[in-house]
Amino acid sequence: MLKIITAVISRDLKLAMRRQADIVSALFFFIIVVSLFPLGIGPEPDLLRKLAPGVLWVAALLATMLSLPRLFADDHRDGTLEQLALAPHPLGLVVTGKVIAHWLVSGLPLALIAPILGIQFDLSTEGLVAITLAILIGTPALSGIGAIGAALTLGLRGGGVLISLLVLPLYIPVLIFGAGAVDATVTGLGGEGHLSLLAALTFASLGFAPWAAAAALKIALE
Amino acid sequence: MLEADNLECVRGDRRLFAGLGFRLGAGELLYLQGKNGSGKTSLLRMLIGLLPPEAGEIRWKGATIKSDEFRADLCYLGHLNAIKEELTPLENLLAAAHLADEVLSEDEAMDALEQVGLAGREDLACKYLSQGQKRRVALARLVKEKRPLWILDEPFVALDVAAVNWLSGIISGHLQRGGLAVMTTHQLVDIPAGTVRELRLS
Amino acid sequence: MKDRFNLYRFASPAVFYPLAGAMTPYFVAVSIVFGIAGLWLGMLVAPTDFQQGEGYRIIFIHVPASWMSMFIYLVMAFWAAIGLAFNTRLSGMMAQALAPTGALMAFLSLLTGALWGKPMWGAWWVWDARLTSELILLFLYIGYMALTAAIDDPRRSDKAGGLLLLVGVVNIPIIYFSVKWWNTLHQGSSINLAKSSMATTMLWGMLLMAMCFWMYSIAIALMRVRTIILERERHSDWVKTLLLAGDPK
Amino acid sequence: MIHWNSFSDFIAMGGYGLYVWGSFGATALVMAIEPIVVLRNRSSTISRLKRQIRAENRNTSE
Repeated sequence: MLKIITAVISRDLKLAMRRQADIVSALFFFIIVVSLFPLGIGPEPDLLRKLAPGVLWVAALLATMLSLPRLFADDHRDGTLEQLALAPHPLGLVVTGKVIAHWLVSGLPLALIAPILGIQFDLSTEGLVAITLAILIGTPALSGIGAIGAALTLGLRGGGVLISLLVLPLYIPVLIFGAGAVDATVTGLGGEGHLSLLAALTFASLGFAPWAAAAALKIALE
Repeated sequence: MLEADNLECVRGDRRLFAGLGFRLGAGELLYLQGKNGSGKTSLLRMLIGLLPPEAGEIRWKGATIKSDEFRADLCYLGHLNAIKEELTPLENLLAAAHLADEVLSEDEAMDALEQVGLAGREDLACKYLSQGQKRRVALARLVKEKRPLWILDEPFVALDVAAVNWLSGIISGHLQRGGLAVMTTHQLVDIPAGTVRELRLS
Repeated sequence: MKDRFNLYRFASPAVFYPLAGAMTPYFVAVSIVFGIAGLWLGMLVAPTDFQQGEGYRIIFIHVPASWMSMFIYLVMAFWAAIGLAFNTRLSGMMAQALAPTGALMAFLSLLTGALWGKPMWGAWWVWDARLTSELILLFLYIGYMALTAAIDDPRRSDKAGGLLLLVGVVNIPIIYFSVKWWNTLHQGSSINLAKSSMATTMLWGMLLMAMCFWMYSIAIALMRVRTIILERERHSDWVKTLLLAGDPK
Repeated sequence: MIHWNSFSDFIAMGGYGLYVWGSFGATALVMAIEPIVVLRNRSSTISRLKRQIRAENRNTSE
């Protein structure tokens, strides 16, 4: 079972390395969006510190969503998606591989750069650790749920905007527990409760979402 | 043994065909004839299991085609080349084989690429190849293809005469080895080996 | 093809179309009867609420609308499951027919919630767990309608929309509890809309209004589904004969 | 049995008149407009389909 998932991951990572522009652009989007907020809100550190978790998480949500159409659209356009659907393995496993590959290329970089942006918001060190951990744990769920949106809107005109309409409401629990974890850590309540719930959301998403996305792909490939 | 009986296809609100059936044994090639829009491609998509038929059933070796085993025996070549532009022809072949659980060594892949006349271009990213060359990368998959059931959607389109002869040789080799093939094509190409049967879609 | 007697024959649009036409007036009538009874009880007979004065009477609209917005989504998910499992065309149409009404119910619930919140808590919008979940439910409706509108092929639009509904219905409890957790975390007090002891007339008034809204939703859905049936089955013979035989009832 | 002793009290609704009648009015408006929209949509669909069918019959009959 793992063989097909690792095969898909290695293929997608090789492809992503060949076209680094997409990874970097989503990352810069994240950086720019986060940096805009202090300009809008004003420089007072304590206000920014209060807003940091929410701002960083919403920006992470939007950055992940930017790269969702790429999950299936390229493969659909050049015909490789059909070949993946005809691989002698359940399509859900193939999609799981693609979701993990997508996370490695979108969620992981966001987590790595989040602490640096946290400094802009004058977050304490625990806060920086918390935001990194939260985004690291939470973004796989974003990729998983996002895969459902990407599969449902495959080949549709206006797909980018449509995906956000479908997927953002489903992202809300991840946003709440993700931002909540940082907030709880910073205010001293301890974010373990939130992080464990976030991890639960991620495991549930990685477990079920690929199969729903596979069903959506089958509908789209009809 | 590929069997289809009482197949019905409705596209949008037009019924393209109904009550369609056939049996295809080892070493046999089925030509699908019919003008554009008569449902040839839809029938192919049904045979590979991507398009559920409105009615009727398809069996491979007596079992349903909605299984991993069927897909392990199936090789499908559609209109699209199914190659990644960023990868080189060699990487494309190896990745396709790897994803389909097929054993393909690098030498075999190099040999296949040589046979389709892409010698020396194995390590050039496909986006730098011409349309004809990309098509040949897609066809190169058939050279070492060991899976018994081939379903080819207009494989001869946009090929020069030499390539057409080469491909018909590959297909007849496949049939001689006891393989099966279902093919749609506009120009009738004579396949030397295997028994050829025709199915016309009105 | 031998004509098999089975459930699908009854679910065929041709059979359902006249049936829906016949049933709609009854649902409209029943809805009006429930409405009048509910309003009579709620607005004229029910006493003043010792805490909220007369303003509480908005619950006779707000709560039924919230229940209906939730209930319609579940019914749509039910039809989606049927449609995906049995591939019946009619279930997809029913889901699409219900969506606008469900969205309107969610909108009404939010509107009346705001109109109730202003006098009671001094703000048009309160980030209360229920109101927030209602807002998210409205987003889910909008997502469904946007997706189904973006897909031209009716079969794919039904299936894709159906799948989104199933994913949505699985997520609704998760969204509700995460919003509740988020709400209690930040605000502590969760405003209970109907905490005050419900006089029996109030309770009955609300239940009657809920029935009125339910019958209304069914009637509207039946009317809308008939148009969808005509649109989708336009190439079939029974629609052609129906349309050419003068103004179809 | 009637809770209110005068019609004007009923309208005033204990000072919450604006909010109560606002929400009832909005609901009444929605439940009036929606059927009208559905019926108008229905008649426009029917006339459009009729035209299509007549056009098809004319083409086939020529």
